[in-house]
Amino acid sequence: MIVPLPHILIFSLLLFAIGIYGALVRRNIIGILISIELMLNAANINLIAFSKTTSLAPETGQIFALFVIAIAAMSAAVGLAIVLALFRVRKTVYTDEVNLLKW
Amino acid sequence: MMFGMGILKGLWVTLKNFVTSYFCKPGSGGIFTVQYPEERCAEFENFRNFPFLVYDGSPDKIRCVACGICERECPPKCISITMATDAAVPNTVDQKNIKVGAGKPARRPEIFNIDYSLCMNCGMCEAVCPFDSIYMDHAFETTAMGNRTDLLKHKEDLLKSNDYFLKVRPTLAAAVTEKRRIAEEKKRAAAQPPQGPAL
Amino acid sequence: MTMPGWLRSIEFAVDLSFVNAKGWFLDLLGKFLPGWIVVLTSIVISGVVILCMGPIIMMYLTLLERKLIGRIQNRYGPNRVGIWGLLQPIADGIKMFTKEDIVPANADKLIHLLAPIVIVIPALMVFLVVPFGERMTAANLNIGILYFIAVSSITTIPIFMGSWASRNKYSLLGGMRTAAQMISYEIPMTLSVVPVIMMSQSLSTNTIVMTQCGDVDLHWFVFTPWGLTGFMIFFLCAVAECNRPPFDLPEAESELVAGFHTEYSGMKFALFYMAEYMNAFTLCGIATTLFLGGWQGPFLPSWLWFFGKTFLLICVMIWFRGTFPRFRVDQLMGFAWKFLLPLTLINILVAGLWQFVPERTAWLYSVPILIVSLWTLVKLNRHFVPEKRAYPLAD
Amino acid sequence: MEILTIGAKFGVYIVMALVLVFALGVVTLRNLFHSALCLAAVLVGTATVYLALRADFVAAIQILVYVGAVMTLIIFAIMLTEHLGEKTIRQTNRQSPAAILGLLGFIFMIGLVILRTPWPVTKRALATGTSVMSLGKALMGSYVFPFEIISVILIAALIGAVVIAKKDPEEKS
Repeated sequence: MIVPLPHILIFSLLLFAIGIYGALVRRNIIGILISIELMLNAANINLIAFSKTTSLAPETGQIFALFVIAIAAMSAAVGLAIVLALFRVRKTVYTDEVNLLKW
Repeated sequence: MMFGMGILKGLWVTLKNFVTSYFCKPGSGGIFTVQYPEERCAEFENFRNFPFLVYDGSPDKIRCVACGICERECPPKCISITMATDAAVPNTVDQKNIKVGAGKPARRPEIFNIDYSLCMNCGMCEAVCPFDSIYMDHAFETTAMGNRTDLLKHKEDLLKSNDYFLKVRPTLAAAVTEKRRIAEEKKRAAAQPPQGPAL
Repeated sequence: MTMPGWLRSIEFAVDLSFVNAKGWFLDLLGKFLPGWIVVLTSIVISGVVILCMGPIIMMYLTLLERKLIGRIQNRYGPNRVGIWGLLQPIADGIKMFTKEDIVPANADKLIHLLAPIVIVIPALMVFLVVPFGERMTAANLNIGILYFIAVSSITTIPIFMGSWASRNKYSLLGGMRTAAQMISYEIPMTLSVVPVIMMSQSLSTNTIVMTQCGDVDLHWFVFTPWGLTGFMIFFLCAVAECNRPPFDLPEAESELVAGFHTEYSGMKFALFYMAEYMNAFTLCGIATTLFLGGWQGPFLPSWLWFFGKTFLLICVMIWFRGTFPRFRVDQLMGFAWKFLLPLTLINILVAGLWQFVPERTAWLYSVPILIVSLWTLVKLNRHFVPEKRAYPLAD
Repeated sequence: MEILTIGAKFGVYIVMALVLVFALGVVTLRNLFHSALCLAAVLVGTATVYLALRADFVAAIQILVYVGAVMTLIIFAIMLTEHLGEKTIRQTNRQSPAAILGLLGFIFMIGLVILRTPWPVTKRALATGTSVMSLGKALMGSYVFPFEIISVILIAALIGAVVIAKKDPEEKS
């Protein structure tokens, strides 16, 4: 293990924090989706780091990382489909302009 | 099995083309490109490019009589001729002590310029010239640096001998030389005393 | 047929000449410098060899292509610069260097500059995994083929960067089409590799080549029914992946001027050009590794076998270019999704069953299955004529 | 030889720093296309971190799935929704100071937890490498059920995305 475990955990914590910041602050829906991808990546790094160091079966971490990647791809696909549908109807992609439920 | 056949036939044609380009002679499928500077295409006799003036024997016996027909006929107006004036006959003075014969127009061009950058090789001058003096040449490599100045050809550049004319355009030149020879003999026969019919 | 001893040793020596040379040089170095420098230099040596070999191969691929296309069209290829035109690539290189590098006015300067760089990096990174000869793979990763597929899937990003940054409708259209084409041909390519991995029980390119070994009786995968269909599919996807005719619609001169690299000139265009040809070389190299037995071959040294087969495949690619007209967009996409993808899935099924049945019967059931599936797919993909388009505003 | 390991450690720290810088770029850049490209850089960076953690299969899958497919999806969406070259209006809403404060607190707390707890890093776990073979066996062995569920969800998401994004014929625009 080239890098000690706590360092990697802090790195993924920072990455996760940046992801949350992006999701909270961005006005553009695609920007929010991108930040969610960041958060999922941070979670993946933790999964792999723990699977490498702690004594539970080494593959579980990596397999769950694969599952997380698959889920992230799906969330991106469905999210962007919704964004396209929204853009076609409302002509805008900014969250604060899309605040009326229906009219 | 019609799906793949079109593709395979196409591939077979290009493969055959590729192979024959190496082994066959130019006629039957080989490569017939002419590598221009090294090899040259056979020149066609009637291929016409820039005009040139013909002289018999030596350059001063030029055929052109500076009549100016070609200058008028030339569509892009690229020919310019000025007729020569006779030089004074040496040491003879007429009554008003003007040199005899000075300033009389002579049947020779003093200046004969063809602007090759304007000439469009139409061959009108060759067609209208009554004195068989201007013909279309085959020389097409006439590149020059300054197109306004260097492409304006003067009389000295245009003059070419009759045997060059025979070499470049054999059939036409032969006919013209034949015609001129007959005309020459008829003139010489007429110039001698008419002893023919009188007898 | 066992070769006489001395002939085998000569062949062995010639075969490993490069490996021995590197080993000898490293031992020499080892005498003077500490250990870790030797390890570093061995990495640097293979890196430098790849970085030099890549562009040189690319240069002489362009010459080979122009020569072959010329000969197909019954004319000489370039033969003015140097004898038989051998210095033509250098002349092209100088021309590319000296050409003025025009950047569109309101282009996105940084991304415009970054795109050609980012497209060349994966093209060079893939050389890491290509096995040029016995023990001549730059890095023997145990996920060799997966690494190759992952790195070659990165090339969609720089294409987007190039087309978006030049702020030009045509390059944007070309970029979108190229990306769509590359993704839809990536899936059949990845799936057509699966049977090979199943048979050789490993992802690393070296073990794949070793499983196809056999001195004279060659066990190349291409001689099995699923191997042949897999090779055909992989090769077609390779031609589509590096945007070569007949799949070169996105950068078709007639429609989209030059697709996503319309606004590039000079050195940046040369990088796009280089990436395309290096992709072509590596894809052919991987096709030989997977299906044509990589560097396996009876007598000649191993690297000669590898380069011979790869250049044969490249000549076939050039042959395609000289023969086929361009695909229409919907035919291009339909071919990938409706024809290649089902065929690869069936191919995987056949390869799967191949292991549990003895050799003789395996042939009996796999060939009919493949032929029937090919026939039905062809029938399903009837000639599709798009229905007449309605122009409400026109009338 | 240990110089190489120090060099590798140094390299990993550099990659981590770069990834964090690009992540900040993703979050703060005004031009959405630039932030998408920074995300691509972050993804490739995390792939190299996985390589450092000896998880090369997941690194390759990350590059293949994330950088190859998800990034293309995001860039397609950006291209379809953003007007080419129009003035980039304000990208961030007014919550950023509050968000920063909250996050600093969050980072501080979790950081303390990370540094305090004695992680059970066993020597044996460090030694065992995970080969692709063992991953395949585990995926097909004890995790075959989630594997099938994931494929079902993938198909559902695929069809759902197409249905949502497809322009239904009778709609006028």
